[in-house]
Amino acid sequence: MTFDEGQGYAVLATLAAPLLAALILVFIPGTQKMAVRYVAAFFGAVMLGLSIYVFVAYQVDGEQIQMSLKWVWVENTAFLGKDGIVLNLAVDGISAPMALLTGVVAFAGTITSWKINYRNKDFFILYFILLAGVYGTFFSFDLFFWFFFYELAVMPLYLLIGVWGSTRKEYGAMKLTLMLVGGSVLIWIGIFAVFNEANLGTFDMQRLFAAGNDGTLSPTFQKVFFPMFVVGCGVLAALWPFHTWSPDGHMSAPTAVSMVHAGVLMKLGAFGIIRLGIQMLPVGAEFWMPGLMVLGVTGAVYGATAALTQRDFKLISGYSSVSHMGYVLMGLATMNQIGITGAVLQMFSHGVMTALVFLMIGALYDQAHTRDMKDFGGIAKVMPMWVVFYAIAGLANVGLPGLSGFTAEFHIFVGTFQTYPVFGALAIFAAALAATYMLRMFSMVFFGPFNPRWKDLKDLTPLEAMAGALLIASIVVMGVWWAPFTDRIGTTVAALPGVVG
Amino acid sequence: MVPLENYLVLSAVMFSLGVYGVLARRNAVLVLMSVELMLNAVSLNFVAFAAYLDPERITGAIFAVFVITVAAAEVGLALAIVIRLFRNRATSNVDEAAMMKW
Amino acid sequence: MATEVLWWIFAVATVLLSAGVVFSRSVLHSAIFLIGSLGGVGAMYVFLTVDFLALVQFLVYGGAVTVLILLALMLTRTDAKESLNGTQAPWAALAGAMLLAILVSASVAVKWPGDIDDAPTTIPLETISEKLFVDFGPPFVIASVLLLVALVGAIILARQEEGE
Amino acid sequence: MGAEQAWLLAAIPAGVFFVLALFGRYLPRGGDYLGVAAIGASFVLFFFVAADFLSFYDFEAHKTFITESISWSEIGNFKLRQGIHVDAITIVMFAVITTVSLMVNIFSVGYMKGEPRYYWFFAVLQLFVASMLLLVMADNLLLVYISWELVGVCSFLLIGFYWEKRSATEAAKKAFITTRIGDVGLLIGIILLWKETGTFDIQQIIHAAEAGEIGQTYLFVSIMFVFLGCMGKSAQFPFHVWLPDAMEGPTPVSALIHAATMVVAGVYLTARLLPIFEAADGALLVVTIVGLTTALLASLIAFAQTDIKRVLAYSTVGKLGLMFVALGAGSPAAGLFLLMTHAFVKALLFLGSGSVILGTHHNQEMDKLGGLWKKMPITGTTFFVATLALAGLPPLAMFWSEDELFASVNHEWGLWALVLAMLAVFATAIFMVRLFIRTFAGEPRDRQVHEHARETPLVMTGPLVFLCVLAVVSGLFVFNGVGSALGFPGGIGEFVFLEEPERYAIDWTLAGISLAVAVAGVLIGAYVYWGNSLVRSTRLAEAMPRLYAALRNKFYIDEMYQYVIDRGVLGVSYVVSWFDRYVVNDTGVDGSAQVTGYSGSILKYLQTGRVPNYAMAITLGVVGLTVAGLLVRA
Repeated sequence: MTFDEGQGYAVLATLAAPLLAALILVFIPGTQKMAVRYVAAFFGAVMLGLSIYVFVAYQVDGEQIQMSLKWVWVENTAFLGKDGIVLNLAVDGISAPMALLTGVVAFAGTITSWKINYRNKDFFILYFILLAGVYGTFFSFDLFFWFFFYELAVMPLYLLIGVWGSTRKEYGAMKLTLMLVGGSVLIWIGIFAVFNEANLGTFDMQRLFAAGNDGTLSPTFQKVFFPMFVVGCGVLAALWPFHTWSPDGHMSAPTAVSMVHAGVLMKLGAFGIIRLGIQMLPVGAEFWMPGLMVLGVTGAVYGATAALTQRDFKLISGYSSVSHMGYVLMGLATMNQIGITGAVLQMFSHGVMTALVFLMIGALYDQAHTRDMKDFGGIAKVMPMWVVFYAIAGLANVGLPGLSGFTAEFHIFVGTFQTYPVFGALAIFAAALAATYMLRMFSMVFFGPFNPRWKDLKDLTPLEAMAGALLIASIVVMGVWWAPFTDRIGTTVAALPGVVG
Repeated sequence: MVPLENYLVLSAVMFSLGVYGVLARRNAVLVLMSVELMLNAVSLNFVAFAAYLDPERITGAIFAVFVITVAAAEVGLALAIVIRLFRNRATSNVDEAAMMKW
Repeated sequence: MATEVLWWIFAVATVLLSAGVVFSRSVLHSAIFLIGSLGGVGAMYVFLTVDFLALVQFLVYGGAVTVLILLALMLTRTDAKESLNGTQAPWAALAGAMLLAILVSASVAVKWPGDIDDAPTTIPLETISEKLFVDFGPPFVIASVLLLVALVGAIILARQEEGE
Repeated sequence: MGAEQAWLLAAIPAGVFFVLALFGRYLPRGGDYLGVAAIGASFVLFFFVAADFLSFYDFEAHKTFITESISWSEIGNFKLRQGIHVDAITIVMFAVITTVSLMVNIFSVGYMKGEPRYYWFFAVLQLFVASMLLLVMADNLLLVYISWELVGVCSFLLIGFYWEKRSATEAAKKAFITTRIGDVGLLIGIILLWKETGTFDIQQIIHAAEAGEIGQTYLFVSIMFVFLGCMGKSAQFPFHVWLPDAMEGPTPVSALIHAATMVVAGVYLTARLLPIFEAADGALLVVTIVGLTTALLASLIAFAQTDIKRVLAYSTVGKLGLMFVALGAGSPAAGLFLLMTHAFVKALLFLGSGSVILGTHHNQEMDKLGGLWKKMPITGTTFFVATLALAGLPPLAMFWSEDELFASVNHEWGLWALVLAMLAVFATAIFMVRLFIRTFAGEPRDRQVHEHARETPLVMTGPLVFLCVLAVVSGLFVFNGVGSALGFPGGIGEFVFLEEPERYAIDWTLAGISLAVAVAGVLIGAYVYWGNSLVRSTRLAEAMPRLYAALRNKFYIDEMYQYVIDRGVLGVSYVVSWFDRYVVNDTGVDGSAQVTGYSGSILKYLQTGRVPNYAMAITLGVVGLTVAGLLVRA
């Protein structure tokens, strides 16, 4: 067993941990609510540990793809040739930080869900299946399994929102699921088209990437199918104008699901654009990127503008997610090393800070049962820690230096200015709008005269504080010392086809 | 001798008659009988092909055995359903059993 | 020569009996025609030299199936004044005719590979049994399970439940 | 301890910030001593840094800097380094920031006593000072931007310190957002400069600009974007609106914001990048015009304000304008000298007004004050000195710096700019005298307030006295003899300069005119506002009712902005929200769902529920498909 192979098992373990958790939970009686919680928290911690290991163990100056582990699933039958469908797990410089993000957010979400009392066994089973899907998507280098895990991550959402959600949950869950599945259909068609066009009889991504580069996938084909992947994945990444599930979905989703969904799942979409779009169809990417840039900028400005006058916390966060994911798409569309690195940084940054925001919203909503900002005022008096945590998340959203949002946005802006200065300026302007809506919320909710209706509100519980502290630590580390991230992402991004140094 | 086409045409005629019966008849038992005709036509086809074109592997003939088996099971179940229907709705006409529509 | 004449007689009889099944105005007549028709098919198996199948055909269809059908007919007495045909009967005739045209033209037009004009090769019982029990062993077992399931299912469905 | 370790100046308060923020509430006295100690340490370290810097100073080349940086991140060719750069400008800024911050910190111990969140105040104060110190020693524009934003957020936290008051929250929001709009420009400018030079390093960018490696138009555009940021931070017209509102914070914070941190950041950055402004044709003229406009506008508005702190705020805006005028004249020495003397004087004024506010139990309306000198002798005296200093009377500090300013303006732009600048100084003299008279002199207007007024404790008057001394002597730094005696290469002009050192020579004509203007201002002010009756000033106001109303309402600029925000920005937001709700969502998304549902409700009638129909459909389908297949093959 070589070193690399051993690490491959670490990746496998990271993927298997949530599945194992779900399996164990199946055998715990639903009435044993505390046992369920302990098991969930234990596996959350295991996932966090393994994710950190995967991130740290990724060798910065090693090969692009490390910790590889292959297990042939089906080959040499009917239409499949050698290595037809292979469970091919590996990590590259982009998925390493994404795995870390998943670990952090998943753990925070797990301990946040401690207080769920209604059918918490079923909740955690679905929750862990979702997480397994997320990990699998980040780790898979096989198109078939990539899509399998992608769907595995999306499907449990319907139940998680529909059963444990709040405000208009059926509508939110249905809309979200239908839109995401609509996107999946496009991806699925695209995957088969690529399989057919490459005619290699394999779903191995690396061979298909090579096919995309050496012209086996003809330029015309790439130009036709690139939009399919971008729209299909873009739905999940809140690509304008396919973003409307985001405000409604977030409004209905329970706290932990909002955290994981906005924190990690939305990143799957952007990740898919990198994997399926840029890596597999480089010619198509080059052709369509200006269009994606326009959509990204539109989303960034549009989301920020719409957030200005919202009154529901979650709607603000939903729209601000649209805006921030717009930055991610802009970063990807720059097609230069700094911009795409910035996009991946933003994926991480938006993940942790949005998770924190939803954690805070949940902590308030569970007590206040309203999310209308007009009802609040002077909450800092009764929930000081909550306010500090939320403020940090909000300021990270705004792009305050020293917090992760700035690091990411800065790289995106620099990357965008390299190719599209005007769009870059617009994006910076949208960041100023972000300051406006965030501060508007701060002053409406946190500050001002205290509304005595809320005198009984309790501050964060120790568990929530722990989850929040973990997320804040990630935000601050990335905001101050971003070299570990850029080292990993930058080299991998440089190796992407068509990317300018 | 009798060429293969003869069998094929015969089975085609039987099959078409069966189709007509399935489509035209109202009585469930009659529909079932027509289905039997179709099944037999198909079996005949299989066997004919096996005997003329594939005497070594005779997959067709084997298939006919399975068709007969399945047909027997099907008849048993279908008649049970018909009896059930008749008992519940006092009719064995298929066009009167339209409960499953919107 | 004698075989051919015999074949034609049986073929025409089979077609006529089949037509009787679908065109007759009495349910009972239809059932009796069906027996004949199925027997005709059995005869065809004999012409095709698959005696075993012919035997199965006579036993299963001629015996079991028709008895079942007759039984069902007795249990579901129908009003004699009621039309046996549905409203879409003319359309059904059209569809059947079109299907017939397609099938016949296909059977005639296709140039089948191999020796099709001579007498069919005799298929001995040994071959059939070997194929059935060795090569198709698992499906055979599954088929038997299927029969069992169908049997149980039919009993459950048809059983008179308490309170009915 | 050498100048290379100057980062410690910022690191110590920053570290204390974390200690206080996390554990401050558990410490006795909220850990205020830690805060004072941290900034005191920075203050002491400053002397070591300065001494070390001067020991390195190259008296031949007359230019020295010490720089130290480490690699921060690398993405291909995009290499970021973070480091410090200490030169003459940095030393001056260090002096101002550490001194004023220390005084403010000590003063706050008295002023903030008994306030809720006492520890939090000191914590954020540390971060505020640390960010500002980091800003002035940053060697690259990225670090400048980072600390720039940190300064902004600290000001947000401190202005909004009394968050229970709606007005404080709103003021904090306004400050942050207004400066943030300028920062958009700053960031664009920084990235534009990077795009052309491939570096964020300030010195390298300056070299590139001076060597003409950047096209004129491009350079002008990008430096103007940077200047937008400076305008926002330094409250220049049209971004000046946030500064007067920032009074809502605790008074020591106002002192800090107005004197040492925050607003001087813009002046500092312009001074730092002045070579680039010089290299871009016309940039200096823009700076001058912005500065003059602001100075005149603010001086006029200050006439009609009645809140002590508000008057002081507008005087700050005016003086900041003059600093930009000095920089616009291409003289960093004049700009920084003005910055320094103004910092001491303004800190003194604000702390003095803080002392008044505390002494009179939170009263800051001039209409209720008056006659306080006898009750609060130390505060009154120091305030008096500061007023005269701000009015520009010799031999007080600001006379010398304004003299330097006039000289360079006269030299660079000629008479028109000189006249306008003097006009601003003249107006300042008048309203400062008004402020002093109405607060300290004359008869008390509100007996009750007056009777309860008392002098504040030593911890507050001490800083006042110290700053008062600085307000008197710091102007002397203009003379070479004074500078040399302190170990500097000479006066301010020999220490801070753009191309070559300027030896200070007093221009008697200008000095005389300046003196005359100041004296005239003071006398007119005294004439108009002396006494309790306010007869003369009221008559003046009544003579020009519309002008008075305009001044009183700050030329309606805030109202205009409010209108634009309500009708423009928020209007657009409502439109976008509406569009998103009804067009994108309800029409686009739900609409397609409804189309599906509607088609279903029609097509469902195809499902008759009758088996024969389905069978017929299947058969026809088979027939149809076969025919279609045959046709395709044929």
